Amino acid sequence: MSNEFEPKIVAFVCNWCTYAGADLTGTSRIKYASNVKIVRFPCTGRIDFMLLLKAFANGSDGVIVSGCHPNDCHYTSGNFHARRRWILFRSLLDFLGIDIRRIQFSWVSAAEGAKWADIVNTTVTNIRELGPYTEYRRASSFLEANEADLSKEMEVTHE
Amino acid sequence: MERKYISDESLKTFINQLNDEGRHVYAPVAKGEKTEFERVKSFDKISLDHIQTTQSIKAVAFPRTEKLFSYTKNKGDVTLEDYNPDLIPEMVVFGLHPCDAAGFKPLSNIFNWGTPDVPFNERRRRTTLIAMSCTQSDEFCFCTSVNGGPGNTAGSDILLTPIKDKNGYLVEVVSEKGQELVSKYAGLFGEAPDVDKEAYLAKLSRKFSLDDLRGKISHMFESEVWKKQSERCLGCGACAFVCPTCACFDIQEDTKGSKGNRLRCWDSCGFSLFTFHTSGHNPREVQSQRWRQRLLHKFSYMPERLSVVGCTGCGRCSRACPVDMNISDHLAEIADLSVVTTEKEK
Amino acid sequence: MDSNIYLPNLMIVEKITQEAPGVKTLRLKFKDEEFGQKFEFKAGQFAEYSAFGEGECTFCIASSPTRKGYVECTFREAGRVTSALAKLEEGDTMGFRGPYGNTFPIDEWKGKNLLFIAGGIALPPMRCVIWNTLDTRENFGDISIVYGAKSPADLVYKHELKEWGERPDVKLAVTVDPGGETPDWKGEVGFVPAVVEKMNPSPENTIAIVCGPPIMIKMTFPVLDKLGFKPENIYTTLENRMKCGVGKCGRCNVGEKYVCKDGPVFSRLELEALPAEY
Amino acid sequence: MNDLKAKVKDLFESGAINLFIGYEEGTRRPRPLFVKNAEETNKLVFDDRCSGNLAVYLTRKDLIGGKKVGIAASYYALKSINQLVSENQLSDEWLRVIGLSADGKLLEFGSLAEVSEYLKTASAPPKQNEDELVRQIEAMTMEERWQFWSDELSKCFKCYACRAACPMCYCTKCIVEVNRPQWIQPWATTLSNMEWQINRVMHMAGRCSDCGSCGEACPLGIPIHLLTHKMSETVAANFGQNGDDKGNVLSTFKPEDKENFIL
Repeated sequence: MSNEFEPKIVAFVCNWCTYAGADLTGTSRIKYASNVKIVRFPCTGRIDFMLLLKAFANGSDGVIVSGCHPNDCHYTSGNFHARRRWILFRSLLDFLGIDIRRIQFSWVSAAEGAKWADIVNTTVTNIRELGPYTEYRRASSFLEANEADLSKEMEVTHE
Repeated sequence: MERKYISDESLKTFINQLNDEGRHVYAPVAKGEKTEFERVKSFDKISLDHIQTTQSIKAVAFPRTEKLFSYTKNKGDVTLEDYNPDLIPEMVVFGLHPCDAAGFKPLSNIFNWGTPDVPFNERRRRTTLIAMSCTQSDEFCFCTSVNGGPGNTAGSDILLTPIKDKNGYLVEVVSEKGQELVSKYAGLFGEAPDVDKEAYLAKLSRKFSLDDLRGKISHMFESEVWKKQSERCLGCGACAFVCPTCACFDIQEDTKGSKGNRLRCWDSCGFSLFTFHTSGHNPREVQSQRWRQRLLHKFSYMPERLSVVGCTGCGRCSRACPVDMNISDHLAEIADLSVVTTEKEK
Repeated sequence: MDSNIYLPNLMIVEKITQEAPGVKTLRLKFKDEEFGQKFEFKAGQFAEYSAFGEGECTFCIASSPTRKGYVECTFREAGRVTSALAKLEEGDTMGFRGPYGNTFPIDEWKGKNLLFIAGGIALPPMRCVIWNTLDTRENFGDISIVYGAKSPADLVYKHELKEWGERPDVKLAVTVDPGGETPDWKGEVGFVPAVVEKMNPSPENTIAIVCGPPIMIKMTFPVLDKLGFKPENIYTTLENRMKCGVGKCGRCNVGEKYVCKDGPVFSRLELEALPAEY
Repeated sequence: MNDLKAKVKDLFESGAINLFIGYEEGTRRPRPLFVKNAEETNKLVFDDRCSGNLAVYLTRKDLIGGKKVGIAASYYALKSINQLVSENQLSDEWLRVIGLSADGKLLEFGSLAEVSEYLKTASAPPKQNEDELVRQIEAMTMEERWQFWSDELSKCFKCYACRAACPMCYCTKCIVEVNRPQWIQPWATTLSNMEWQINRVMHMAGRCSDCGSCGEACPLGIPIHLLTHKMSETVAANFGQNGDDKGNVLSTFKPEDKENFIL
């Protein structure tokens, strides 16, 4: 097990439901995978789609986005707006060949500590199977390599 | 200037051997409707019958994104890693037209004005230009109006002119760099054919007189012509980025954690925020001022300050423009102005 | 290989002074002390300052060339780089390339009276010249300084203003904009041009050096005209957006003059010959 | 053609407009023309060769500020105009629109509301080519799609002609020019080019007229208009052809919006 790939996962969650839910997971002493770094936002409506791409560019293999169930938004409609955004964003990423299996969306309420553990565990298992997301990262670090890459960038098309 | 001959077959061998020697060979390659320079490893991929590539080949010496140096931060301390020219390969550009070869002089004058620019000079030093005279042109070409021509040798190390009836090329060895290559592969070159080179070149009539243009444009800062000409300009950077002589750049920071690179990347005087101050003030607030800067820079400031016209007549900007800002038409209009009217006079 | 003009010198932040809200002065020492000893510049020149990870920023050197071994820059937190520079602590490392640009023709001013007129955050480029001339005081006639800011808090170099005010060989007028004065404010109240007019300096054998926001400069020139100052005896500095500092990046030109190479110091005579593109 | 010239001449002579944005013959195909008076109207052309989207000029204050403007609008320009109206960028006070119907007839609109009415029934010109290319890309595997777009977008040198040619890109400071934080690296590399396009297309979602000017403007021939075309399809499939009347697709919502990917 020791040399098994441990995915890095960033979770963007809303403060009022999922963050509280994740807190409940902890206080309920439910054990779950430790691969997730949680970033707290006021609302899913605040989660800019660029954050997901930045996570991938900076080494994340998977992303979880989670907030209040429909009709439970602390700000009434932030999650409804977010849902529309994710419907379009997901389709666009898929069209570009970006691996949308690596983005897990969920609604987790403050009372659903067990569901949060479940979401995290499922996501970690899925991403572990998919392996590290190198394609996106590699594309992001073009200058870290060397002149060969630079001249490749200079060319109009790749051989 | 030494004149020689090379056959179609020998040229192929010549270029392939330059590649086999480990040089990076860049040449025009046809892709769909467009032709672009790219690195080729075999002569067969090279396009020999296009009129013009979309982009110039300035990127061999002035890449669109380039590392100037790197740094590592460690708490408050910083260590620097200087630009490393040893990573630059020996490069050969084959099949560029005389207008592209001529473009390296204005670039070099900009990059060496007062202080030498190491990244540009080191790349340029490792680049050999084997240019190809033009046997055809289109309505956007105007090299003959800016002191160039379809068989102009300026800037090239070697210039080839296709001599169809002799199944080969007239070879003009222009520089020492060119001489070295020709000597190294002396067996591939023969006696120069007794031909009139001009007869094999594209015929391009002049669209305007450069003297007339320069005589007028330097006194036209306040003219209303800028506003009129630039109305349809959208303010993108297409013209600057395809231009063989446009050298404006931005310096940017590429940082990840404690390490980073300082980068130089292409920029364009056509962008609205190019001259935008942090305070919110913008010396070139509207597109007409930016269009004026583009033309004055090329046809007044550069000749004045750097002794070279910033245009080689390749016509790329006109072809690339989404709204057909045809530069030679605009220049001809300026050269033909009888009275320079200014807004002040109005 | 020539040296890489884009590679900065590393500098250690030696001292940080909070001049006014959002305005700081950094005193910088070359990490390479030997180089620092040899480093020379002249009044009016500028440099590119690096905050590694954020980018470069252009300011005039605010310290005097007569004070060796360090350079100072004063800036207002406004954008990405200045905000990063403002976060540096004493002992931290930053970058410096320069000096660039032309200089105030101080040598030509020997024996003349000098009138310095500055507003707001534009005192720093002038402070360089002020200290340069004060440190070689015997070379000049009368030295007068008019400096204004929005409010007493916005004045920069407060300690130095006090020092200048106490010197018998300097005539100093410090002013704040009407409405900006506080109850304990003892200086002038009024805009800089009005204070200059009130001061009524003689144009005789006098050089005026004007630095400030565009509106201040625009309003001060007519006052100087009225007082009889000739355009060739009025100097100012221009600022434009810059990236390279050495005439290549293509941003800072005003007509065919490049602020980074032909400037930043221009006489009013030269300024009048330039198109209005600054 | 003469209809248009006569019509625009009338508008000038009656004082209804003092600037008309139309097309004139260009080097290879028609190009935008700014007509300032009745005499200049004889240069005007308007037919199916007139590409681009002239609505792009309607948000350029330096060109049209304070003027009474007339414009020649293709079907897609009409759609853009309609969208700009809903974003409070245009007003009947200064704008007169002349459209061109599918069968080449001039359409005179008395008001911007009439443009909106017209669009409710007018059908979009077919985009068989784009539809076909989008289907081809969709049929690829994810890896092939990534390769395809990486190759295409590696060419991009960030001239932002796509942005400049788009009537909906009228921000004075674009997301790519925001540097605190620097969302998108401002230099040209495959990934930053891709992130730029993702941002562009997301910001166009539900606002885009699908005119394809972005792709047409690209000097390097990158088929970026397929991204907006695909986005328009996605919007229509999920939120209806004309979106909601409530506003832009992404600035509104319905509680019953359907998705199948949120756990």
